[in-house]
Amino acid sequence: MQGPLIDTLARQGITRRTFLKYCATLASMMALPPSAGLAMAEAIAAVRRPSVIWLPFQECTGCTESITRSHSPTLEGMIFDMISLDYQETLMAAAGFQAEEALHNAMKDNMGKYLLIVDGSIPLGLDGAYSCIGGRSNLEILKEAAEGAAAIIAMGSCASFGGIPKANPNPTGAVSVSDIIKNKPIVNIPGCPPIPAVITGVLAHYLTFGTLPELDDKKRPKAFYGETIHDRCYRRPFYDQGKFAKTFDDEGARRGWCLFELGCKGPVTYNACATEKWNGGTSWPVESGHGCLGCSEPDFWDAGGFYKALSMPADPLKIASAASVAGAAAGVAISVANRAKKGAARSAHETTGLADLEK
Amino acid sequence: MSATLEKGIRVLKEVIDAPIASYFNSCVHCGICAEACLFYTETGDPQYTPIHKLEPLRRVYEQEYTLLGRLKKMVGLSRAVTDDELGEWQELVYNSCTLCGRCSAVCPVGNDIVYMVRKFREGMSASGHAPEGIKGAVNRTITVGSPMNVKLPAVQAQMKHVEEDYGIPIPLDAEGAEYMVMLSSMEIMNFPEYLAAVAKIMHQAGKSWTLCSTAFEATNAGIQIGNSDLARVIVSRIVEGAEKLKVKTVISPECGHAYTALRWEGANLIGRPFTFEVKHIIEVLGEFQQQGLLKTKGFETDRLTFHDPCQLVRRGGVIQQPRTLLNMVAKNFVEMPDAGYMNWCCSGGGGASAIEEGEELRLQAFRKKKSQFDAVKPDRVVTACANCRIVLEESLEHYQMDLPVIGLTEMIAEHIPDQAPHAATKS
Amino acid sequence: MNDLQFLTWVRGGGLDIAVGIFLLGVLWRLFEIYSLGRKPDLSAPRHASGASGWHTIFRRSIPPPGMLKRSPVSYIGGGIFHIGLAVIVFLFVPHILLITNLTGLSWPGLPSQFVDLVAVVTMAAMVVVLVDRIKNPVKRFLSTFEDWFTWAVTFLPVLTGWLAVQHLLLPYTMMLALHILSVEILLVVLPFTKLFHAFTLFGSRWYNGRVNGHKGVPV
Amino acid sequence: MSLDAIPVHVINTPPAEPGLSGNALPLLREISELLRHLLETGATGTIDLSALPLTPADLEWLQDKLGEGEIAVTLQANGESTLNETACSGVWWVVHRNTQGAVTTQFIEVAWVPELVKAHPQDVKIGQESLELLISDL
Repeated sequence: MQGPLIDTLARQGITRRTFLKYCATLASMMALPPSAGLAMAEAIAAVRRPSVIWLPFQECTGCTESITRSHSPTLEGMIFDMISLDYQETLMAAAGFQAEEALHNAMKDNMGKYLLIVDGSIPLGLDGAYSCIGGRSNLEILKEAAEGAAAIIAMGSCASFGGIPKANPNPTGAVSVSDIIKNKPIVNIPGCPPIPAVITGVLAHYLTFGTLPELDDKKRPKAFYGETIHDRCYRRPFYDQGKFAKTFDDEGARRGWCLFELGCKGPVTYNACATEKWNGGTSWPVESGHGCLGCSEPDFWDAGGFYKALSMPADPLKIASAASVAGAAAGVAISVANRAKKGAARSAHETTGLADLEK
Repeated sequence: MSATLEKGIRVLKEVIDAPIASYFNSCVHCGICAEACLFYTETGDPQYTPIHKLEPLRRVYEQEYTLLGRLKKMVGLSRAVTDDELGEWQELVYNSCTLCGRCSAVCPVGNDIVYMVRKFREGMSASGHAPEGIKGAVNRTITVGSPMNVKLPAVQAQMKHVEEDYGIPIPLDAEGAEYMVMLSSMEIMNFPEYLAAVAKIMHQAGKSWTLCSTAFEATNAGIQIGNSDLARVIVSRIVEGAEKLKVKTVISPECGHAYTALRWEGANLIGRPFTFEVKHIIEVLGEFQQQGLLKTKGFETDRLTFHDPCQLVRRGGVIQQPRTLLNMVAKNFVEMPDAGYMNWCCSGGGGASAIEEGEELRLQAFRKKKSQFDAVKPDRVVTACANCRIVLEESLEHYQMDLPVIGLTEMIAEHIPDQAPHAATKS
Repeated sequence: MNDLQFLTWVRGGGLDIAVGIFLLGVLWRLFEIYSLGRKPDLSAPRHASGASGWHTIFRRSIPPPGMLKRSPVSYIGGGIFHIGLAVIVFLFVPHILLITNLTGLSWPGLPSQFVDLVAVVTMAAMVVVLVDRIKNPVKRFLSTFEDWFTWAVTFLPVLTGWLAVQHLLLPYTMMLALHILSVEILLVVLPFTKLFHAFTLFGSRWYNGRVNGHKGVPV
Repeated sequence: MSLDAIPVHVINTPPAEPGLSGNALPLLREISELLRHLLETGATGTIDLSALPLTPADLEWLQDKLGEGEIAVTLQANGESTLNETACSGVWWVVHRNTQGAVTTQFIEVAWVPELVKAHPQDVKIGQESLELLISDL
């Protein structure tokens, strides 16, 4: 299937205008200048498809599901036409040695040029024995595949930050891609699962400009992770007015008030759900009446409970009574000592006579 | 010959109490007390900030009575108070503080700074750091009976003069009299008219009264130097005299600290409540006026203003009476700015006027008072404290201002119509 | 430690420790101060002290006659920032939620935009009093390390809180964590510095008022 | 598929953003600047309305000010798109919708003709070739 992408698309019945429109939307979403849509369309239409290797590690396949079942299969799917997906266990027809061969061939043929997509965390416990493919640990595979990669895309919270496998007490010793690979450009696309448009956006950017999009300090594309859920939430006006749902079935909940008190992690979660939404723009968690879990943030699983408001401390009075007793005891002890000292000074009092005014 | 630093610190440990602890912990260094202190406002020197005058006391408190203070001292973060340091502080605790109480009145966190200065002086005097001038006054009060060396014969000579001039007998040691009248040396020496005035007033009111031969002097330099032991000796004489004569009320003369010593400190010094009442002469006059026992004739027509003695207003609660009395006899009475509760000190109270080396500073601080006078330009100033009066007179002279100062009691008495001896009081 | 872990710690273990030290310190210091006691006043009162102590507790918040002109920055600046702090702490909705969670008490808050404005005004007032502390000869003379330190410790929670709400300087998560941390520092140092005046102020004013009431001096 | 297909009863819709933000007026100036540029150099310009903090009221105001022109182009490409000329000639209001009919992007395009309306030479060539083929078959 070589040749310009536009021809491939045309064969699938996707017109140039449809593609242009798609690129314009993609550019807008990524906060690129309007002219970038056109540039993107022209670049991608003519580009030779880069080789992509997709390695699944300790994961649940939710990320793959998210991408492959995204709302407009033809359009999101055409991103896969832009690339040459040379290895993806879940999707590929090949199996066993055949599959491994495909992987090695792709790596050899495209040395230094292929994109590596990783989903799932990498277990380090028991020398990586918790997750092996073809008798080799994830760690080993990742190191080998990363060696020849031009860039790595860590798909989902597990690959980006360790995710649920890393949740306390982290029995497998799970770590993220960037914990292991230090010498390659890495893009994290966290989320459990991540928003499909984000990965296509990153790919489109890479294809158009040959570079990764601008990243924040957690290596997330700023275009999608630049603002919190709370900033873009349609329920934000209620927060500003101090109107909060107190339970999931009260009047406030019915009126669609802010879910802050019900534990919404929107204010500390950087993601694009509030604007991109899910299921083809149908809805998203907050719109369906549930607070944000913060799934795209590191260690969201251990951040003090999904239903505890952010302003609520975990258990602030745990040591309060003990501290109060200790404080009172210390106070009483000092009081006794002070009174003894004062008493001693008083009993040692020598009545001052006139002569005692002089040295 | 036995004053030592150690003794001073021990006394401070005795007198530090919960209010002092609360006050030191409340101070936020806002500096507002400085703005209320005439020694700061007139010099602009921040060392005269009232709370700063207590710095050694604060350290003693912190190092002796707080756990953190003890630790700080142990690791060298807080210096121990030294004898030299207390010596340096003499100027701040005595020369530049008249115990006027303006700082205590304005402190936003409610610190009674004067209360602390009074207590700090206990330690200063016990460690030998009281100024020579006040020490001399205490010495004379204890040994002779008066800070100005006034003895009974001098009082008797005065009594004789008054009896001759006005034909009113002055009772001495009259048992069972209702009032026992006290004097201050200042009045005996400089303002003899006071005794005559009291005699006329008592006579008109028809009240029984007496002087006491063993306790005629009301001033208490022990309070000013800040030594309770010595103050107690002085106040005990008055208590003994009053109890011996079985009087109902002891009248404090026109003297601020005498009033404070007797009215508020006396009972605490001797450790039991008094068996008699203590009133300032102005309070007594106010009562007479209310009861219709005080009748005056004629009015002063020149421009008069009233200087509130600090111990009478802020530290004593006598504010309205002098104004009522003045209005009885004056047509042209004007109030100075800040008059009453927030009046500015004469700059020589609290023993400060007895400190020779503090005179220059005192005169500088007086400019505050001067500005008050300049604001209303009175012809004469009336006051109710002999010490204020003498300090005002001296300072006015220094600034070459021709402004007579008179006592309120005398002025009232001048308007009491002459009466035949033993005439009916109800005219 | 990442942002969320940091936030989780300051909301959890960190706050436990800070609240613990605060309570311990407050009780210890209150005992230490007020157990020193005072002698009963044996002098006859002019009239019963009555509520003079309570009166003074309230009246001392207002400048006495003539003093506003002499010390305008202290009174106005100080007044504004104290009121501002009270509004921010007690009338900002997320803070009320916190208090409700701790004590079960609840009351209506103010719109967040208004509290936002109050925070800015409060910070401005605090900067003004700081500049005054540097420029005014008395304040500069009196100031020790503690004065500068406690100013910073009081200012930081307001600043970090405001920056967090405004999404300035750092990501919200980090800023919120820093905000809570700065409050924890404030809680820890409060009982052991001049900030303890938040407690002793009432005692001091009460003592002062009682003494004045006893003497019949207006309070 | 729209929400209507699901038996969900929406009790209240999200509140409309209140009033004008004041961000629309500067846009008019920018549009006028782009028009001047178009006249002088022939260069086109685009403003991405989705990327700007505009309230629905702002958009309404803007639409009202720009008015309706003579040409309305409808494009069926994976959802409907409309490219309508405003009363101000050369200013085009471009709205892209997805297959569910939700607005995905909105632009103001300042051009003689919107880019998307123009036929691409490659496509024209394909058209021409197929027409040739058609003719030769006749």
